Parts: sequence; C-alpha cells; structure tokens
Amino acid sequence: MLDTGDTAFVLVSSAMVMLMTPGLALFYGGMVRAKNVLSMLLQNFFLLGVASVVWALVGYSLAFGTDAFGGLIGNLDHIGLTGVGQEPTEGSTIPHLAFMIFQAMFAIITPALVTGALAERAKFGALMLFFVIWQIFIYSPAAHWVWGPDGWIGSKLGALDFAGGTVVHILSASTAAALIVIVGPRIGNQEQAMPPHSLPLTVLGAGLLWFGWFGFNAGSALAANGLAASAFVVTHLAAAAATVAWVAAEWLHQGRPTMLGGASGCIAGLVAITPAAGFVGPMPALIIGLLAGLACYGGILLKNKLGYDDSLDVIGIHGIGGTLGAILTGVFATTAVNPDGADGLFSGNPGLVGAQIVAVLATIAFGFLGSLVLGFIVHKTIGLRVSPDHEIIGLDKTEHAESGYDML
Amino acid sequence: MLDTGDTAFVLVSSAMVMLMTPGLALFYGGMVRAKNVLSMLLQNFFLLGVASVVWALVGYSLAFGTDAFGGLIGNLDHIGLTGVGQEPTEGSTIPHLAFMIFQAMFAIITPALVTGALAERAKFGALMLFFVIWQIFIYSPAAHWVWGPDGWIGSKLGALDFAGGTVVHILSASTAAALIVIVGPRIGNQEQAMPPHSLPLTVLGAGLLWFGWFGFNAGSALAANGLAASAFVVTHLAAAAATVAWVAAEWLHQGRPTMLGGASGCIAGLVAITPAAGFVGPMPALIIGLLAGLACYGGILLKNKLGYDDSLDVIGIHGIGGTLGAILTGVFATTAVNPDGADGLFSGNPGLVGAQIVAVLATIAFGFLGSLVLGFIVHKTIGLRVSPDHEIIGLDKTEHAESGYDML
Amino acid sequence: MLDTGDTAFVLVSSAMVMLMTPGLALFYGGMVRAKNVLSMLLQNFFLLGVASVVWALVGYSLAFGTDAFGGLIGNLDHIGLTGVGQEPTEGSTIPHLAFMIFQAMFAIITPALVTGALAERAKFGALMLFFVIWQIFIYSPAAHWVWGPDGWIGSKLGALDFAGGTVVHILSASTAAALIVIVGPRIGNQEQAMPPHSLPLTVLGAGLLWFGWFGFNAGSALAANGLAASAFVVTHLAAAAATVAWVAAEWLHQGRPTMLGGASGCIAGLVAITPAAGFVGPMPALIIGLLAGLACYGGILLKNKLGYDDSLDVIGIHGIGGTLGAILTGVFATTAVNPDGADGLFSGNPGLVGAQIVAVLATIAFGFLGSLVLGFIVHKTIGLRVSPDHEIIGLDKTEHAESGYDML
Amino acid sequence: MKDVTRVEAIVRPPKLDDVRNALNEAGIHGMSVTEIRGCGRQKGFTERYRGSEYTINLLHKVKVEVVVDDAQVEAVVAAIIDAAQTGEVGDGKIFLSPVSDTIRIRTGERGPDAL
Amino acid sequence: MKDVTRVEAIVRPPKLDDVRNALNEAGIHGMSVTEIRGCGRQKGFTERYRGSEYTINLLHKVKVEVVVDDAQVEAVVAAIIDAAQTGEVGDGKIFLSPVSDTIRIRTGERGPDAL
Amino acid sequence: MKDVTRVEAIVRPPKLDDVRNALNEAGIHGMSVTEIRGCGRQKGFTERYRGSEYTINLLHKVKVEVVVDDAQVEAVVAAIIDAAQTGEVGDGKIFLSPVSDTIRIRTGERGPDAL
Ligand SMILES: Nc1ncnc2c1ncn2[C@@H]1O[C@H](COP(=O)(O)OP(=O)(O)O)[C@@H](O)[C@H]1O
Ligand SMILES: Nc1ncnc2c1ncn2[C@@H]1O[C@H](COP(=O)(O)OP(=O)(O)O)[C@@H](O)[C@H]1O
Ligand SMILES: Nc1ncnc2c1ncn2[C@@H]1O[C@H](COP(=O)(O)OP(=O)(O)O)[C@@H](O)[C@H]1O
Repeated sequence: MLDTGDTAFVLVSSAMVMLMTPGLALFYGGMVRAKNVLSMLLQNFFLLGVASVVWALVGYSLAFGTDAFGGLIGNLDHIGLTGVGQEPTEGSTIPHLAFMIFQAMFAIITPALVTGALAERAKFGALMLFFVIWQIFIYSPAAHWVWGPDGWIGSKLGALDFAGGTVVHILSASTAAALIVIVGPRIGNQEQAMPPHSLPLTVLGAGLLWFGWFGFNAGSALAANGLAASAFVVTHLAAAAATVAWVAAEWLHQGRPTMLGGASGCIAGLVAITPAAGFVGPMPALIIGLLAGLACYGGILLKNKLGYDDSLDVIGIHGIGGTLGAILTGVFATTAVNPDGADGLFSGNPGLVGAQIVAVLATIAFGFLGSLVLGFIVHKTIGLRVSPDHEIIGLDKTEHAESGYDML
Repeated sequence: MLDTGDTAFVLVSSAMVMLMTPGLALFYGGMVRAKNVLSMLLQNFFLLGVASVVWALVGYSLAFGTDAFGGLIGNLDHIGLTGVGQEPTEGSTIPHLAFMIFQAMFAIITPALVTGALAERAKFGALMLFFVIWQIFIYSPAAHWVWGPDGWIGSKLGALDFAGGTVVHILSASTAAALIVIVGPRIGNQEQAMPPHSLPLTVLGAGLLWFGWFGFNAGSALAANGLAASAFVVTHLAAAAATVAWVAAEWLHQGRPTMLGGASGCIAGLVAITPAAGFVGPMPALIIGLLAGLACYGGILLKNKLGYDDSLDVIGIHGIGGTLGAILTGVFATTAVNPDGADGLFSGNPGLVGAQIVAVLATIAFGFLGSLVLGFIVHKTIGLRVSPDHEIIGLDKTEHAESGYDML
Repeated sequence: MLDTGDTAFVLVSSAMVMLMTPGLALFYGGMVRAKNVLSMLLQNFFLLGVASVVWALVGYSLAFGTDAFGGLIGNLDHIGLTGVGQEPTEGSTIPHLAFMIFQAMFAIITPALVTGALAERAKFGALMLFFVIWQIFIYSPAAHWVWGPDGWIGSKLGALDFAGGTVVHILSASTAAALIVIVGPRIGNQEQAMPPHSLPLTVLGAGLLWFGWFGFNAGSALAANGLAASAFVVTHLAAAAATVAWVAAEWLHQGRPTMLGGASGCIAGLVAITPAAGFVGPMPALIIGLLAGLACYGGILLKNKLGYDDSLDVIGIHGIGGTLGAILTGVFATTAVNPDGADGLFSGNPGLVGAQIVAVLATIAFGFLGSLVLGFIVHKTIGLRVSPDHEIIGLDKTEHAESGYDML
Repeated sequence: MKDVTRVEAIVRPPKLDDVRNALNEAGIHGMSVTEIRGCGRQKGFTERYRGSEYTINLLHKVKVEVVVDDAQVEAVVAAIIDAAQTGEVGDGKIFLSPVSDTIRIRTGERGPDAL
Repeated sequence: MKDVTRVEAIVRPPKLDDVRNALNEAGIHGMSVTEIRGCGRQKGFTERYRGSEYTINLLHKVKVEVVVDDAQVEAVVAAIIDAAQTGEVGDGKIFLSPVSDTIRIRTGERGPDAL
Repeated sequence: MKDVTRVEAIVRPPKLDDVRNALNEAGIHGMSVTEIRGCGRQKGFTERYRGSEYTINLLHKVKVEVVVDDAQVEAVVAAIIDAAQTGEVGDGKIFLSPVSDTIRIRTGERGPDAL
C-alpha cells in the first residue's frame, strides 16, 4: 500500500540525486582549465538528457524487468515504461514510477562520473554515443545483477550493495580505465601543470554532491524509516571522517591542508559508504570514512607515480573508494542494523567478504572489458578524441563554439 | 485531515520552488555582460522579498479568496493572511499555510522570469514598483481564473493547467512583450555581440531550476501520491527530451552543440510540461519535451530575425514553450493519469484543445494589455529605463554602486 | 511511534541544513579578497568534517544526554552514539538517529558562522583546534541549557528558543567577539578598501542559506504538521521583509540599493526569526523581519564607526539579529500558534520578555568569556593568526598552497 | 630602420569596437589589446560595501597597441581620435614611441614587412 | 618634442595603493595600471593539486605606467622607489623609455600639454 | 647608457612555457608576462549564443617582455622564435624598442646592472 511519507521521501530523494549531476559537472568543471570548462559541463548536463531518455525507453526494463536469463538481464516488459504506473508494486509502499525515476538518476550519474577521466580531450559526440550503447549493454545488466529481480549478485551470490558501490562507483571507474587505455593521456600530461581554473566551482559541486548523496544513500531505503535515518547518519559520518582524513594525510605528507583535498576527501568517504550505508552502524562508518580518505589519497599519489592520465581521478576515488567500501561492507555489515541484510566478518560471517570480493571482481571485469570493446568500436569508427589542435586551443571553442567566461 | 507525508512533501516542494528564484537569478546573471550581473541578480533576489510581502498582505486573498465577482477575482477575506491557519481546509490534507506559501513561491518567480526580457537596461526601482502593482492587478486575478475557487478558466471553461503553464509562463512572457514594447532595445542590439559573461553561472542556475521544478510540478499534486510521482516523472522526461532536442537542433543547424543550448533546452522542456504535468503519461512527455526543444530553438532564431530585444528570451522560451505545452495538454491529457483532470484530443475529446486555446489567448491578452497600461503609467512617471550613459557604463556601478567581481 | 511523514521531513530538513554550511562558505567566500577565498571555504568545509566527528563521539551526549548536573550539561550515556538507534525515543515520531543528525548540522554551522569574523587572517590549524575544544566546552553545554533534557534555560527558566536564536546565533556572535579581541584587526583595516571579490558567489550562498533555513526552522518542529508549516511561513516572511527593509534603508541612507544589501538583509531576517519561528504568526514575522533588516543595517554602520574588525559582520548580523529575535519572541509569542510554547508580552505575559533577556545575557556571557579563555590558550600556544607576510600575500597561497582561480 | 612607431591608445572599453573598426577602415588589421585600469582627471566611482563607501579611482580602460609604418601614424591617430572621442573627461590618451625593429615569429621576417 | 618619458614600474600588488599615493603627492595624477605576472630572482610558490606539486614561477605583479615630463622623471622614480621598496627580492623594476608624442583624445591636444 | 633594449614578444598562450624555458636556457631569468588579445591575419573563432553567431576577432595571446643588454638581443630573439614558431598564421610578433634607463626598486641600482 502506498505510504505518503515514504513516497515523499523517495521523490525528494530522487530530486536530490538529480541535482548531483549538475553538482558533479561543477565539481569537475572547476578542476579543468578555463578553456575546457564548458565541455566538461556539457558532457554531464547532456547526460541528464540522453541517459534519461534511453532509460525510459529501454534501460529500466533491462535492469529491473523480470529476469530474462540466468540473473544476467531483465526482459523487455517495461520497454517505454509500459506497466510502470502510479500504484506501488507488490511489497512496496511507493509508486512504481517513483522507484523507476529514483533509479533513473543513478543511470545518469554513473556515466557522468566517467567523464572526469577523459577531461580536456574527449570528443563530445562520440562520448555521448558511447554512453548510449553503454547504458544498454553495460550499465543495465550490471544494475540487474545487483538490484534486479533474481539478479545473480544480489539474489544468488548474496553480496550486499546498498546504494551502488559496485553498480555506480566500481563500474564507472572500470569504464574509465578502459577509456583511458583507448584515448590516452592529454598532451603535456605530467610535463606541464594543469591546475584547476576555479576551485570555488569545485567546492560548490562538492557541497551539492554531499547534499544529494543523502538522497542517494538514505533514499535507497525506499522508505522514510529507521533504516533511512541510519543510512543518512552513516553517510554523513563517513563523509566527515574522510574529509578530515584526506586533509590530515596531505597536511602531514605534503605540508599543507588544501581545499581541493577537503573536497576530494568528502567524495572518497561518500563513495566508500555507498555500498555499506544500509548495513553498518555509525562507528564503523567513521572507520570506513577514515580509511577511504587515506586510501584514495594514496590512490592519487599512485597515479602521479604511474603516470596514466585519469585526469580527475575517477579510478583513484571511485575505483579505490568503491572497492574499499564494498569489501568493508563485508567486514562491518550486521543484521542488527538491517535484518534484510547480512552479517559480515565482525558479526561472525567471513563468507560475506568473499561474496563481496566476487561481486567487485565481476563488476571490474565486466565494466573494463565491456567498455574496452564498445570503446574501441566507437573510437575506430568516429573517434573518441579531438585533434591535437583542438585540444591545445581548448574544447569550448572548438567543440562547442563558446567560451566559459567573457569578462572584457 | 492532515497527512504528514503530504505536508512534508508540500513544504519541501515549497522550499525547492523558492530556490528556483536564486537559480533563475544565476541563470540570467551568467548570460548578461559582467557589468550588469548584479543588477540581474538583485532584480530577482529583491522579488523574493517584495513579492512575498505583497502576497501575504493582499495577493493571496485576491487569488485564492472566495470568488468575489464572476470567476475573475477573489475577495479580501484573507487579507494579511487572516483565516489562513495551521489546519487543512476542507478536502485538503495539508495545512492551509502550507498551501499559501507554496503558492507564494509561484507569485515570486513569475515576475522574476520577466526580468530577463529587460536585462541590462531596466531601472531597478521602477521595475520593482511595477511588479508590486502587477501582482495585485495582473498576477493575482490570473491565478484566480485558473486555480482560484470558481475561477472562470479552471472551473467554468474547464481548461487544464496543472502547475502554471498559463499563469506563470504565458503570463510572464506576455508581460515581457509589453515591457519590451515600452522600454525598447538595448543600445547596440543586433549590432554588437553581447555574449554571456559566465556560462558556468548559467549552468548552475539551470541545474537549480531543474531541481526546483520537481517541487513546482510534482508539488502541485499537493500530496505525496501516485499523481505526484507521475508528475515528477513526466517533468524529468520532458526536460531530458528537450535538452537533447535543442542541442541536436543547433548541432544540425549551426554545426556545434553548445552548453547554453543544453541549458536553454531543459528550461524549454520544463516550461512546456508544466501545464501538462498532472495529466499526461511518460511517452507523451517525451514528445512534449522534444517538440518544446525544437519550437523554442526556433523561437529564438525568429527573434534574431525580427530584431526585437527580448534579451534573455522570455518570449522565445516561456511564451512559446508555455503556449505549446498548454495546447499539447489538450492533445495528450487523459483521465487514466488523473481522474480529476479531463480527456484530451487523443483520448477522444477534441473540445479540450479548444478550451486550452481560449485559456492561452485570454492570458496573453490580459497579460499583454494589462502590463502595457501599467507599464506605461510607470514609464511615464518615473521611467522604466536607465539613461544611455548608465546603460553603457553598466547597471552594477550606476544603479547599485557595486561591481560583480574584483580580482585585482 | 515512528511516522514516515515526520521522518521524511526531518531527514530532508537535515540535508537542507547540511547544505547551509557550503552555502555559508560561498556566502563568506565571495566577500573576501580573491587571495583568501579558499581559506574561507576550507574553514567552513573542514568543519563539516571535524565538527561532525566530534559531535558523534562526544558532543551529542553532552548536549542531549540525560542531565548530569543542574541543567548545565548532559551525561556521557550517548558517547560514540551508544543508545542512539533507529527507534524513536519516547514521545517522538522520528528515529533517534534522525534527531541526532538534525542536531549535528546545528553543531557544524554554529562555529562555521564564527569564521566570518576572522576572515583573511586566522590560522587554519589553530582555528580548527579551537573549534574542537569549543564544541565540547561551549557549544554542547549551551545547547543543553536550551534544548537538552532539564536544561536550565529551556526547562527551568522557561525562555523560548525555537531553532537556535541563542544557541546558534548569539553564541556564534559572542564567540566571534572574543576571538576578534584576541586576534585583532586585519592589516589595513579601515585604511584600505577590501571589497568582495565575487558577489555572485555571495548571492548563491545567500540563496542556499535561505533554502536551507526552511529545514533549520520548520524542521525544528520535528514533525510535518501545522506547526512546521507555520514555522516555514514565518521564516520566509521574515526573510522577505528584512530583504526589503535593508535594501530600502541603504537606498535612503546611502543613495543606492545594493545586491550585497539584499543578501545581507535576508540573512538578518532569517537570524531574527529563528528563535521565534515556532511561536509567532505571520504578521509579527513581517514586523520582526522589518526590524531585523533595519537593526542589522544599523549594526554594520556602527562597526564602521567603532572600527573593530568583524570582517564579515558576525556580530552585526548574528549578534544583533539573534538578540533582537530572542527579545521579540518574548514580545510576540502566543500559545495560539504553539500550545507547547508560551504567551509573550502582547498576549499578556510580560514575564517572558524577562526570561528571554536572561537567556540572551547568559549566552552572551558564557560564549564571550568561555571563548576568551579557550581562545587565549590556543593563541598563546600555537597562535590563532598568520604572520603579516602571509596575510599580505594571502592565505590561499601561504596556508593552503593553492589559488582560487587560474584563468591564464 | 627607424621607420616604425608604436601607437598606444588608452580608450574607454565601450569604444573598443569602434576603434577597431576605424583602424580596419584605415587599413590597419594587426593590433593588440590589453585590459588596464587608469586614473587621471576623470572622477572615480563611489562603491559601497556593507555601509562603507570607497572610491574606485582606477577605472576600467582598454589599451590598443598598433605598430605601424611612420607614414601611417597620423592616419592612425586621426582614426582613433575620431572613434574614441566623446568629449567628456576620461576619453584617454595616445602615446607614440619608437620601435627599433619588428620580427614576425612565423617567418622570421624583420622590419616593416613583418607587420 | 622629445621631452616626455614613459616611466614603467613593476611593483608588488599590495604596494599599488602606496605607489599611487606617492605619485599623487609628487603631483602626478594620470597613470595606467596593468595586472601582469613576472619572474626573476624571487622564488615562486609551490602549489599542490591532488598530490602533484608544481611551482608557480610567474608571480602576480602590477605594472604602473606614467608618462611624464622629463623634468619630473627623477621625482617620479624616487617616489616609486620610496613607496614600493621592501628590500626583499621581488620588489620589481622601473624602466624608462622615450615617448615621441602624446595626444589627448578628448581634445586632440598634443605634446606635453596632453598629459 | 643606451645599451638596453626591450624585447616584446606576442605569442600563443600554449607556447608560454616553451618560451620561458628557452629564455632561461639563454640565460635570461627576468621577464614580465601579460595576457592580451590580438588580431591580425589569423582568422577569429565563430562563437554562438542562442542562435546568433558572432566572430571573436580578438584572440587570446600572451605578451612576454624582457629587457636585456643589447648584446643579448639577438640571442633572445632567436630563442623566442625557436620556441614560439608553429609556422601557422597567428604565431605573433616581436617588437624591439629602446629603454633609456633601468632601476631596481629593491636596491636603487641603475643601468644594465639593475636587470
Ligand atoms: N600621464 C599619464 N600616463 C599614463 N597614462 C595616463 C596618463 N594620464 C592619463 N592616463 C590614462 O588616460 C586615461 C584618461 O585620462 P583622464 O585624465 O581621466 O582623461 P582625459 O584624457 O580625457 O583628460 C586615464 O584613465 C589613464 O589610463
Ligand atoms: N629583465 C627583465 N625584463 C622585464 N621584466 C623583468 C626583468 N627582470 C625582472 N623583471 C620583473 O621584475 C620583477 C621582480 O624581479 P626579481 O628579479 O624577482 O626581483 P628584484 O627586482 O628585487 O631583483 C619580476 O617579477 C619581473 O616582473
Ligand atoms: N601591427 C601590429 N601591432 C601590434 N600588434 C600586432 C600587429 N600585428 C599583429 N599583432 C599581434 O600579433 C598577433 C599575430 O598576428 P597575425 O597577423 O595574426 O599572425 P602572424 O604574426 O603569424 O602573421 C596578433 O594577434 C596581434 O596580437
């Protein structure tokens, strides 16, 4: 039966998750050089459009339709949102449409996260085309595995992923890795400083992301109940601890606490708590956040060592943070928080850690290899990268015939 | 009886709609030249103040008081919010005060929309004075017609306007048209490029508007139910489709997909779905969005042809989008979505299209002629336009004794 | 018993209050010179981290634990959030965790408000350390006094403070005053203009603050009911009236309406209505807003006269606005709005004004003297102020090794 | 080789387009433009910031630099005056100064041909 | 007509106000100011960006240009040195160079009178 | 004392780092850099704004100024050409002009030693 409180909560949460994509656009946009700010913004903003349309037409059905084949993909019953109505589905207290649109926001932001890895060199049209195909062949199946009816990871393997540690963060990072392999580094990578052009934009974006993440994680309870409150609290505490941890780490390691460190730290914590949000208590959340801040800071140092060009650190933050969070979910999960979840290592069930690792590895493999194939096809046909000339002049002028700022 | 879920939803929706006005300020502010950014921001921000005060004192009563005269205007029973209390009115599940403040946000943003048409040349004081009079004589009656008790459009004519296609968008565009006639074009219009000074601000504004629009449209269900979820979904899908459509159109037509096109497109879609939000299903919403994106892009090209100076395209987006949406509501509406609505053309009732057209024409006529009269009075007495000197130096310095930026 | 509507409302309100801190960061960040923008942002952003962690570990227990000693401080029962669970506490309809996290957001923003007073000269590390100690020794007791079980101000004295006029605003202002005494004015204060570097950032911040304040004040009803709607409405109207009042005052007094005046005015109104939000009706709210706009504008002129360097006017706005609001609560409060409140002067109970004044004075004294002691200890050990060299070069480069903008 | 001169004109920002057009009409296509701030006889603006007033004495100006053949100098000066003059205080100045050599980076050409 | 000189001083941004005041006291009211970046002996700042360090060698400086009578040059130079000197590396330079003519756009006046 | 010269090079912004490095290798460490906009033979960009097209003729350029001993001028010019040349229209110009004196603000030193 429909519950108005739950419905209010999920609808507002959907709106908050929607706001994360513009938030992410600004977060990323502030970090690129001024000549590429609009390209960064448009890649994200356009996904709000195109990924939503594809989701309504086909993605939702593939992800959340009745299982079509061995827990791997949904059927086509909900194509064009057929049968997705105002009534709750069985066992739910919110309109089916509310659930669908909440999930749509996840299908938007996941590819949006990827754009950071290819910043300042990706060709707009080709990248958008890639994401359309990718939603159908990579994202929707992966979502089905974890959250879909009879999905093999969620229902059979019994791995836990409350709000998208694997589906959103690990998948976006492994996709990013594949595209980085295909597209290669920016001209001047590691030779020349490419400092952020406007950190206030980035901070604004981080603030909106943190805000929206409450919808992302607490909203994943799909009800306004004690579990939602718990997910809300652990989300906040993990973000807080990670902010402190990252800033403290760089302060000790490099001598200065930075604003970009604070903004990056909170995202690291939010990423890591995502899979765990509905399964762990507040003190484990502080530990998860702390470890995420440290681990992702380490991930970024590692990138600088290894030299690949993950421009805005999708792997370092979403890959490392997501993996850490998924595994720590296996460590800290307890049915005392969520009777529908499972107990983890510290509650006497080491098996859950194993299931979590399988889920992580499967997602990495699928995301990386699948994107490698799709990416190569797109790259070899229309090309995923702009010409060196255009890259040097900047994508705003060359790809979009605009300038971010005109102060003269 | 009061329902906490519904109340939570309408209060949060009100807050979200409130945020649209700062969002709009930034959306517009980014598009003007740097020397006028504060004037644009203050015109919107000050309306948050003055339009709210006028609404509480008299506007709400005129719009939503018991009909005083032939469906044209409400009575004065609620002057100073007398009789507007914490209890729900009959048949409602939310506090009367919650309904009042939700409506207040509409009475703020409607004049705020108009400011874009007069950007970079309107005199602050005169414009604000105009809007005070205008709320009383134009906005409140028009709102009464459509949503007020026994209003002639909503109750007698039977035209549908879920969240303000006529009251908000067509009214603001027709007011804008009247003021453009009175105030005339900017110095240098069509001779000299006047590119946006900061598109990131505009994108931020568009993101906040999209977010707030969920409150605007879904909140107009005044309950957290299936209809709210439906309105939420169609709002999002129309915005998404229009974003894609506008960007695609300019890409084909002018060779480049632009960020400003994406930001403009989503607003076009949001405008067009506004009257339809509670009456149509998701696939019609995609069509409405698609057509809105194309039509409003066309509207903007037309302006450039005709040469009148609707600086930030209030007519092109809110006029054309609002009119299109109102008529398409007549085409796609179905009682399958909302039993309290009506069937439209495609559900076998062509009469609804007629009613919609009458509602549109009445609103255009009233908004345009009424604003022409009020505008002339203000213009002839204190003048709606700054001096050419001040216009050239910029309104921030001359009208407000401030500068938007000081980076030295 | 848990109510989903109330829970949805309080969780969303918590998210909205969380967003106020990034909003405040931008509000303040826009007002400083470009060379100090990141230092301003990080001081606020880092508090989102560290103040949350301290709150979960110990602050919440001290503030809201069972009274330990004469209404002055809570006990340690909730250390590390022990016993703070998903179930509502007795008499409540929301999860205990939801209440805890809602309160956490207040414990974050209160110190964040203080940072404005020390803008452009405070040493990051020392200031953060100060705030950690301060939360434990000053904020948590003060919150306990007003809202804690058997707190002496709220339960014994019977003073009213709906959402934090004393605990948040007066406490932050009196802390600011103490730190100003310790730290002293900026180099060049009153000799040299230090205009805001980006007013659009400030306006954005003001918009987010206004939005979040609905969560702050209406959320303080801890339920989605008529009282919440009433608190929402009076919050909006006071902000609106104060915006108009401030702008009008400076227009008459200095010849120009300014954007910064509008943004400052709304904050003044929001501050003043905070203690009164759950106790007064809409027309008193308009009066409170009006007086707050005028009084805080006066407060700012006074500062310019007296010459102390409260850089971003924490005393002028939060001190004066909070005090005015607390006293006017004693004037306008009525049990007609809130039967659990009290009647004030105009409802025949002049005694309430007395109680309000005692509460104000106690908070000022405690905040000022307590912060003076703690501040001196920190200042004499590690120093609360950067070197003159660093101050001149700017804190972004010297304290954080970053630049806000890089447009080259 | 002393046959080229730098003409440096400080003008009001809104006049920039007119000056550019006037120079184009005078056959001059190459130029460099810098945003500067200037003070002189023109009164500054009084701005306000939370009740405190301060005067912005450094006003936005635009500097247009053209290096031209000596033969063209007078035509250039006349074109600029024509385009930038409003007659109000604050119209700006033109400074002429010697340039001893000119090189086109693209080709390495030197002297007046490099312009 | 070779009696005016351009005095171009590159100074630290926080010294701009002092320099302007010193020039005003020396009777010079007209000047033009440009934001520039400079490098020289002064060490740059090391900034950080997600774990990578880079040195900003181009430091913010301000260029003050005054075109004055030759007779005033030494006074102007002295005033600038006085106002802008801190004694630390990075104080900046003053360059003097010839100006062959000056025109006031407002009136068309030429020569030293146009200053 | 006429032994120092101002070398003013207008180059493409992405070449700035290369130019700085080339100058450093040529033993020149002091320089000043200004963001400017230039037009010349290089075609502008067409930008779009809600359906209207306009051409940005003023393109971003960077001006590098070095004041050096006359003896170093040719080496400096060669280094700049080498670093900034792409061979495409829009590479920019170098202008040489006389400097009559140089002062180091920090010490008051004058002449070539002040560089
Ligand atoms: N002596 C000077 N040296 C350099 N620039 C000057 C000088 N005098 C004026 N300027 C520049 O010319 C601009 C206009 O000068 P001003 O005295 O205000 O008006 P006008 O040129 O009409 O007399 C100033 O803002 C400044 O940029
Ligand atoms: N040879 C030069 N040509 C042009 N500008 C120079 C030159 N040398 C120094 N400058 C400018 O002067 C500024 C200060 O020079 P620097 O060597 O750091 O200190 P100081 O002048 O105290 O010796 C530089 O940042 C640069 O802008
Ligand atoms: N006569 C001139 N005076 C001043 N600056 C010039 C002149 N001609 C060109 N420039 C500057 O040089 C830049 C490059 O010139 P351009 O003609 O486009 O290419 P190229 O130098 O390769 O022939 C211009 O953008 C402008 O900044």
